[in-house]
Amino acid sequence: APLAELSGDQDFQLFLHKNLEFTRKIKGDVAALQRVVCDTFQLCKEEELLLVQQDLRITQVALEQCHRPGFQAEACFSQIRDGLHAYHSSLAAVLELLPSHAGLVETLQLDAANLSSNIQQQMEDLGLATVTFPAEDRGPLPAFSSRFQHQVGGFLILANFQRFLETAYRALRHLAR
Amino acid sequence: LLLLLRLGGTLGCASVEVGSPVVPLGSAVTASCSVRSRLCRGLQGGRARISWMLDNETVAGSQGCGGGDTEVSNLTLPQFNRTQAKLWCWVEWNGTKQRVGLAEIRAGYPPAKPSNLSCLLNLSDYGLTCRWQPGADSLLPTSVVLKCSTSRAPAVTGCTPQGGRSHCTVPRRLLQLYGQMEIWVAASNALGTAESERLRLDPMDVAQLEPPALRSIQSVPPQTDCVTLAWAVAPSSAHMELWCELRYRPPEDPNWVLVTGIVGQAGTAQCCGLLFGTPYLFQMRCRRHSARGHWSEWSAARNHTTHE
Amino acid sequence: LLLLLRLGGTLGCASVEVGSPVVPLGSAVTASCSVRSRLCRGLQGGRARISWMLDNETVAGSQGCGGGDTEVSNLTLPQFNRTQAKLWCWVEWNGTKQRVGLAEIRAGYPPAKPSNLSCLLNLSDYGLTCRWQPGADSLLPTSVVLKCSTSRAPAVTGCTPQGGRSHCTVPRRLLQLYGQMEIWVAASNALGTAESERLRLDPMDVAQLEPPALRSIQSVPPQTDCVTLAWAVAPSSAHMELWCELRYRPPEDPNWVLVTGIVGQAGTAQCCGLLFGTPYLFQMRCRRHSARGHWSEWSAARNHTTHE
Repeated sequence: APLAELSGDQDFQLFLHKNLEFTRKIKGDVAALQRVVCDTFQLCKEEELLLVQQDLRITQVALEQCHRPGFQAEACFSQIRDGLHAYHSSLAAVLELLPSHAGLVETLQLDAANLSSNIQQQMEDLGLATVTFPAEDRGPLPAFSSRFQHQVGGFLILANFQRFLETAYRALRHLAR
Repeated sequence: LLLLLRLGGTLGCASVEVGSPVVPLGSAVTASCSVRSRLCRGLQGGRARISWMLDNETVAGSQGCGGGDTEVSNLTLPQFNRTQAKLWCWVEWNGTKQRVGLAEIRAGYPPAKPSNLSCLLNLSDYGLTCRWQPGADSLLPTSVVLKCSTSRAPAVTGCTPQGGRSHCTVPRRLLQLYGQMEIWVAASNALGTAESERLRLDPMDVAQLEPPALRSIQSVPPQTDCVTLAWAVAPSSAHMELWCELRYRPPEDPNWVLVTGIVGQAGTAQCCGLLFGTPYLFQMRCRRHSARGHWSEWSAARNHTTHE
Repeated sequence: LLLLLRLGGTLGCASVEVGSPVVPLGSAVTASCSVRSRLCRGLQGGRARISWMLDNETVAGSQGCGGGDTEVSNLTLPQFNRTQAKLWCWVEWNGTKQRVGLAEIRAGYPPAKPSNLSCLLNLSDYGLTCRWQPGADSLLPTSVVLKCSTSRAPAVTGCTPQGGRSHCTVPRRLLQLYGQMEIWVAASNALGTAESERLRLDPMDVAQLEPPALRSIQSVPPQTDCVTLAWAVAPSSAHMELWCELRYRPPEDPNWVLVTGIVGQAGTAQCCGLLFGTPYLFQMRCRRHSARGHWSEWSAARNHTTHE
């Protein structure tokens, strides 16, 4: 049954409530890292980096299936799961940038991976079409041509990840009772 | 006098065989000591007189020919009641007694089934600490590990208790937060294995919340019998939907008044019906709104004396 | 979907170059910011207005054409007095100010020459602990290591002081006991290196002996003014030829009487000329007979009251 019809299902609601809380936790940890980047590198405002951002061409993870109108729950879930997987890898660049906060970044990677597999598990439990991801999709670490680009890259990854989580959170809340 | 032992794997001058080096306590132990005179320099031709010692006690074996120039002594200990012992084979040689073979025997029980397994998730480092009752001592070297599996990953060792303790902590990287996990204890020794019941849980449902903090207490407004408390949850549960309780009482009064169903993150709560000019103690605790998991400890008490 | 970054080292829209990222404190710093309009989407055609900020302070540069569509602004800070600062290059774009380049500058001094190097060998774990004076702070990240070499092995790092301390311990496996070693401190940072004087020593000659133990004190025989002390050296120096000293005094008397030249391992020593019926404090210490190396601490005091 399409996901939307299952909104009344108790297990599905429990899944939604749990992972809404999980998403809030992850958003809080991303915000904490954004404060570290601001304090450490004085990179705090995205509007000051629009020009150099074009150099880096850090693309956002699109969640168009999660936006209204045309909200498509199953496709949205797949996009959230894939996006979490992508950010799990991208955060490696942040890990390199903030060695003294490795614990927080690694926790973030673990949380992103857990949330992604929670969604994958729920889709499988509901018998939805699933694309299974290779467990470790570690592309080559991005090579920055300067420390400044690396710092800006880290800042933008976290900013994009925060926006991604905000959209994912609204989608989950839309389905939750 | 050097022990006449031959290096390398070829059978030496003598060797001791036992049925099993580890036996259930109280069961029988059989052993044989074979002495190959031809390979024992100085023993050629003569019959080797074999004798046995269990640690420091002489025990009697029955000696016979093992064919060729091999003498064999067989020994049966009907009821082996030591948890650990050395079984020595001696041979008389040039008027002296020589140690020529050894078997180390242990006795005990198969591991008991671990029970009362319970776990708590620490929200500062997200380590899952599990405790259990080990059951009767098996008296044998027993390896105990905590196993865990998730719906998406096969069973792995979550942690290994140190120094014979009955608790250990599964690190965050092996946990599936907000997902279903199975956790159990596996014990094994030479005589067998045993597993505890399997605990099916979401680590978050056994989170040990840190208590909220009572920030301030004020009378509201001066002439009523109410007070307003300002409180905040611990940072580690800032992202959670919580269900909190408040209790208060005058110091000398043994009974607490309980205010339940306080929902929300941080804010204020109001208590009315208080006596005037009376010192009160206030405490608060929370747990997750989904009514799963444990209450936090009560917060540090805060006192406030109501106005006259 | 993923982080698609320009791979390889091609220059971006702008870049900041500095003469050197680490300079002596107070010296001049020169920097240039080059903006390649063609590579900055949205800047094409227009002249890029470049400005500078040192951390949060605006500083003036001089802007000119760098050939083709590149604008260059040069900046000179005559006297750079901060130990660390970020030099930002900004460009105005669509009515906003954009950060387009950064240079992180540090300033300080070459490392000072470490001095007063001394070492002590601990006889319980045979670790050689060395201490030194680091000298003036260089204000720069400075790596400090203790180097050691023997006649038979090239220089290796003996140990690295932790947390900015000025001592560390060379483990036993790097020592040549009873042999000649050279030990020195090497400090280096971006502005230079410095080495302490080289200490030539045999680790055993700087052994810190553990004090002997006074076993018992008796009057000898009852009617004389002498006492006999039974003493023993610490187990860790049992294999050494030692040279020991004894001192004694009545508790209230500030001056010790010193008995030197006590040779040997364990045994007895005699003191005469003591007052009758007087409480005395006794202590003993030793050092290696070769008169090299340090005295041990004085042993724990032992008191004895002479007979009437």
